[in-house]
Amino acid sequence: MTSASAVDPAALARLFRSLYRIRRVEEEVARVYPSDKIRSPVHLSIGQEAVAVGVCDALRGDDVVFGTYRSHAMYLAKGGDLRAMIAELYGRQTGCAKGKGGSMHLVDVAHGVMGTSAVVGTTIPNAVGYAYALKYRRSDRVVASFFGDGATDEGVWHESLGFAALKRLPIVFVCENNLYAIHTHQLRRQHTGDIVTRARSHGLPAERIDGNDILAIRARIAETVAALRAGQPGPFFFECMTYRWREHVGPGEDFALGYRTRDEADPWVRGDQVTRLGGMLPPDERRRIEGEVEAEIAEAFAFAEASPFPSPDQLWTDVYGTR
Amino acid sequence: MTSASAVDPAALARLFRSLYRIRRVEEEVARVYPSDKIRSPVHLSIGQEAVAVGVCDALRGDDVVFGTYRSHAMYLAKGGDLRAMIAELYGRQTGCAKGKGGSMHLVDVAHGVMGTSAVVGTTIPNAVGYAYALKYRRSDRVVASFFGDGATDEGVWHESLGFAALKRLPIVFVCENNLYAIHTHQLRRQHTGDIVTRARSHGLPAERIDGNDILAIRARIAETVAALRAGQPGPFFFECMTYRWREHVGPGEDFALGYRTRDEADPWVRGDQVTRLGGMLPPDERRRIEGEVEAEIAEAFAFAEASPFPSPDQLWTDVYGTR
Amino acid sequence: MAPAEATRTLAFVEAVREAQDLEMERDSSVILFGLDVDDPKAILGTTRGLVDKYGPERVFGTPLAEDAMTGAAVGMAYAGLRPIHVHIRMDFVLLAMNQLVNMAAKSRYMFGGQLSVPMVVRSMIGKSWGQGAQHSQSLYSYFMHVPGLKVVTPTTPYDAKGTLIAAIRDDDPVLYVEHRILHSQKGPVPEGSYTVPPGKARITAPGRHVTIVGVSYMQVEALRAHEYLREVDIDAEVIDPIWVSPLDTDTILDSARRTGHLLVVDNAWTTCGASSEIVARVVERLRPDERVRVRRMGFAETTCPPSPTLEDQFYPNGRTIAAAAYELVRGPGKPWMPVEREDVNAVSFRGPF
Amino acid sequence: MAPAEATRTLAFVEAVREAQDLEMERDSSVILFGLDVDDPKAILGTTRGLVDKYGPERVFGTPLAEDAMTGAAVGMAYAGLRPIHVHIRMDFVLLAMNQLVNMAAKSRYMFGGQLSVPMVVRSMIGKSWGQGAQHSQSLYSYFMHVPGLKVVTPTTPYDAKGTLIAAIRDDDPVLYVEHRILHSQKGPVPEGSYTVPPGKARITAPGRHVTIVGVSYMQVEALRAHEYLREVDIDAEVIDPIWVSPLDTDTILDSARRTGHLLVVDNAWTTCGASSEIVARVVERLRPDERVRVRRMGFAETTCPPSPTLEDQFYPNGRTIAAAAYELVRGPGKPWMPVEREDVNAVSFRGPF
Ligand SMILES: Cc1ncc(C[n+]2csc(CCOP(=O)(O)OP(=O)(O)O)c2C)c(N)n1
Ligand SMILES: Cc1ncc(C[n+]2csc(CCOP(=O)(O)OP(=O)(O)O)c2C)c(N)n1
Ligand SMILES: [Mg+2]
Ligand SMILES: [Mg+2]
Repeated sequence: MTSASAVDPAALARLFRSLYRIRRVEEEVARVYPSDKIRSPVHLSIGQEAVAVGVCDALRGDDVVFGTYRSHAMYLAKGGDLRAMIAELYGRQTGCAKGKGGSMHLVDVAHGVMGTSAVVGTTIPNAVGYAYALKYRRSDRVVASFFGDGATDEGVWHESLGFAALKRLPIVFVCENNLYAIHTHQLRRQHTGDIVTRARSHGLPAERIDGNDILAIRARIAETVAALRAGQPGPFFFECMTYRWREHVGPGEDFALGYRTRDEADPWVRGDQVTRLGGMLPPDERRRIEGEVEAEIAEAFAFAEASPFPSPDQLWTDVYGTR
Repeated sequence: MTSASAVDPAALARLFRSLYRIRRVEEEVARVYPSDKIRSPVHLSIGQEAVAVGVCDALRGDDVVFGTYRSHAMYLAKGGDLRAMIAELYGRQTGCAKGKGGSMHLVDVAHGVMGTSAVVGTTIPNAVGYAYALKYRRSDRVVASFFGDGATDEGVWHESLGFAALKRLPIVFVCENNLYAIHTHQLRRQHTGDIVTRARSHGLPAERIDGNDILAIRARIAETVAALRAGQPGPFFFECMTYRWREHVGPGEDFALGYRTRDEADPWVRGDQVTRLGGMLPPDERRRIEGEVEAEIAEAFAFAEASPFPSPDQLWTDVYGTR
Repeated sequence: MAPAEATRTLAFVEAVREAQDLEMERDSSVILFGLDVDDPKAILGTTRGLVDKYGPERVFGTPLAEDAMTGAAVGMAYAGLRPIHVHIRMDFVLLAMNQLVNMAAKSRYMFGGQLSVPMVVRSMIGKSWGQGAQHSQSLYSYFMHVPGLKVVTPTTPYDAKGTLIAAIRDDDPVLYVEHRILHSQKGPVPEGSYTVPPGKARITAPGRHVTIVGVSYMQVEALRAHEYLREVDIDAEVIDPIWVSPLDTDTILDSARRTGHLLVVDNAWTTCGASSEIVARVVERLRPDERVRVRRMGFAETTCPPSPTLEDQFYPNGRTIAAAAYELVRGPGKPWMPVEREDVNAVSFRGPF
Repeated sequence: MAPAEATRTLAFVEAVREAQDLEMERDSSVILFGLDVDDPKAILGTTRGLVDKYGPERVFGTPLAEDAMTGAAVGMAYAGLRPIHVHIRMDFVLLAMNQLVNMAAKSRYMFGGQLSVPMVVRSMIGKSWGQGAQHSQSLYSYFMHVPGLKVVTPTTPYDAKGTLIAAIRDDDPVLYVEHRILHSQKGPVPEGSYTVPPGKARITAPGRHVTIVGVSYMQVEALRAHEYLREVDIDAEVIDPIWVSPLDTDTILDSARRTGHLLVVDNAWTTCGASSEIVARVVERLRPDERVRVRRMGFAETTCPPSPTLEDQFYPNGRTIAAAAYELVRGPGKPWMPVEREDVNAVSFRGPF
């Protein structure tokens, strides 16, 4: 694990706040869920937050990210508006997509969250296209494309990497490898689990970051992004090993299903990055951050509950731009 | 180049006959083409015959092959009926697809030619599925899947290799790398031209065979097929370097277009395998074979010309099996 | 094959499972695969127990590779197997269009009858609980459009089993379309094998004043509309096409001729959908002296919104269908909308996904 | 924008090229890519010279990767570019359905208006010279089916240019569908920019007895039918919808009301195609006292055969359309089929491919 001394205290506090906030938001989603107030399938990132937070902390506000249906963490880590996210889960007019997206289609363009999709692999080429536009416009902004190990099964993953490499695009591919696609282990879908070698075969640098280590992730992404901004050609690929603690979709645990064991989960839970970074902070700073976050979350849920549902005429807006 | 002494005379004669026959059939297609008797786009293999002949000579009659719109060579090499092929190009009732396929959809199930497609990459997963069925049925038959370098750009190529590797299927992938997809060089489509490494990244053995060398191709495929029949798990991948002498589609040359030069073609033309193997045969044996082939070809074209066009009611047959 | 008598009640999910089980028992060429068919949730239970019974070579989960796995199914079918390929959402079939339209549909024809493609593609239409834009589409009109394919949209457990057995035995590629809300519906299902063969619709409620064709889940809502319409003395005939390709135009046309009014309610967008096809076929075949007033209903011409207030308007339901039928029969200008009734209730859905 | 007067005659291919050239000159956000757009054949000449003029960053060939390149176009559009993505056959678009239907069509809606997708997908329908099963499909009904997309099928050089400029400037994804046989057609095309905006059909030949709607290449055949029908004193009104989504139902409905007969001829299969949609919309909107006799024509409900004798029957043509219109107007029982005339000739095609 990257040593704490390498990280300045302000950054540590920022990372902890972000990790803790995402964890607590999702725990709150899970707590509220049985009330049926959130009528939307939820894919929680609990246990996986370190990847999104580590990557996004290394990005600038005007950099952009693309993700999946499991993007609560990415959305929040990149600066997506919390109230608008909760309102979206509640299906309210004030949601980030006005109640027309739901949990699987979070978006916040002002903060660089460029959309997420329920169809696996689908935003990877979108991210590549965005990076093409940045390069064409001689921008120094960069793109991060998030996806799971499952997405690397798909042909479009290869096509996207191939084109990004061919055009040397300013994009960082981030594979959140949590070992499973729903209930199916990676090695039951891929003869070799070596995603990095497959990425590399398209002609781009690729590396694996073990241990769900937020500091290591942040450090490597920061170096990479700096290189890209300095004009070094992309793309870059990172496989970040991580682990989903909860069920694939829904608020609960799923060890009872039998497709994986608590033993497998244990080391990941012991290596929890929220706990780790919390432990690295002075206790009262930690308490202060936690208090602020709790208040913010409570306010966001209250905001969502108090928000109106979309009015019926909203069904018909946003279908077309030019009429 | 594999030395001739390694090959027995009967095999040499067989290989020469097959090479010469394909070359002459296609030259005849090109000669007839301006008469508009063949009203079908033709993608000639002239210059590339060694791959199909080398591979198919190593297969058994009941093994099967899958190919592309550029499959005259594969079809004939595998034993596809010549008269039925020419009749198909002529759009006649006696064609291998009764005039409903055309040059891009050659088929001869009795001889293991399982179909060819005009959409790049499309038969690769079909071949994989066939191999799955063979394995499921505990058959010792094998599948060869032919495709161009262009097909390796497509996502489905990766998905197909991945699944074949995962299930250890009895299939040999044969990439006929002629450096171009239509007029676009491989290196303008792929950041690295190293197809073999990409294949290998899916967990299957992969190798490149240089020089369009029919004896080398035949020897390696024969070893591989023997291993598969002996129960060694597949799949295997071969990239066979070759070169298309004529235009992408149509009967003529295309050096005037400027996307490639005669200089690039020259070494391939000098290394022509028809000439090479012809030179390895006793002159009168060669003359005898050539004479027989010429007669067969003349007869096949006459057969096609004399065959009737499909009757109007044929439009409606073969749409559905069960009504 | 004549169905045995139904002595039991089964859920739709169970009927699907049983159809596969019976066919796999009967014919070793039937194999079953798709993402997650062998996982603990067993595709909502529709594949429960099959991997244990038939082993992992005949029943297997796949990589996320819809295009190649569809192509593999085509190749298996060439080789004489009868693959069943499962997608937990019909929306994912968009990744498999090339193989379905360019290869599965065309192989028999373009290879002059030398090859055939006896495969079944099972896929599920989602609805409700905020599944939204990409988990709610019913793309069956795409497959109706293309000669060489067959399409079935069963709505009862009885038909779920009988059409699936027919589909598996069929020598052509069949798209078998399940609706998630129907999965929990229960109904009488005979034991043993029987088929509900392609090309025959069923009159599910006879009537005199208006013909309502309800496709897929909209069959349930059409039957609800039938109940509501009794309140205003309109006697609706309800038809379930069961197979939308080949489509039983005769039964629908005959009914429309009798009632003079045809309302087609599809579980899909209307534009270039099954509803436009049914309407067009009927009016095209009317004799010069015949008249039928027609109307289509389907998804709102918008993307599917997850928010409940919007989603309610996105779909037709028993009440809005009844209102439309009323207007068709009684003419515009005197609108009527039934009051929601407990006894004609909507099914609600809150997962699993 | 009002079109300048047409002082020149251009081929369809040239009109397409010019539209792109003008828009690229005007707006640096317009970029053009697709397999072979930068090769010596320049997509039948429609991209000739553009790579030299605008450079390889704005005009580039791609890998064979239809799915990812379509996704890339969506991402470019998110970033404010206006990509034009070219496919030399519409059949290949089947590999891009997921991105077009699940992302391009839905982004604006499912992201609550935060993103838009101003992209154009050009694709070409093949015909003749034995191209057969997989190089002849017209899949535009797939895109008509889905809200959020627009679809245009221009048939003249004038419209080719004006609709392409409109499509490029449109803030929504537009499928721009070219027919290979139309590529060589010549016609008056104004210099400079003008648009032929979405949603407006054109009456291409006024008439009183029957309305013939001809979509895509079938517009040419419909105009031929119009000529043949004069022989039997039937005065056909011919309509070109130009944009099939949004579809100008009003113009067609108005004409059909006047003539009392509607024949829709599509360059596609009829089932769930544009022809069923047009028929359904018209009959749905008729008042109770109105009558229109309708008929659809399109591809035979088979796979497209390459053999010339079969292909002739696969497609409607001027004579068969005239015969169908005759029957619609004069009633069944007295069939008429015009004798082929030199002056109403078919275009023939022998490549390039
Ligand atoms: C193209 C496609 N196929 C199948 C599915 C069904 N599905 C939903 S999530 C999922 C697993 C994806 O796994 P991974 O990419 O590893 O992401 P994770 O859920 O582990 O974060 C699958 C198969 C889908 N949404 N899209
Ligand atoms: C999916 C798809 N995209 C594009 C095309 C157009 N196209 C026809 S042949 C061809 C080149 C394929 O090159 P390669 O696979 O190397 O085969 P070769 O022609 O060199 O034998 C292309 C791009 C197609 N037929 N299918
Ligand atoms: Mg995963
Ligand atoms: Mg090639």
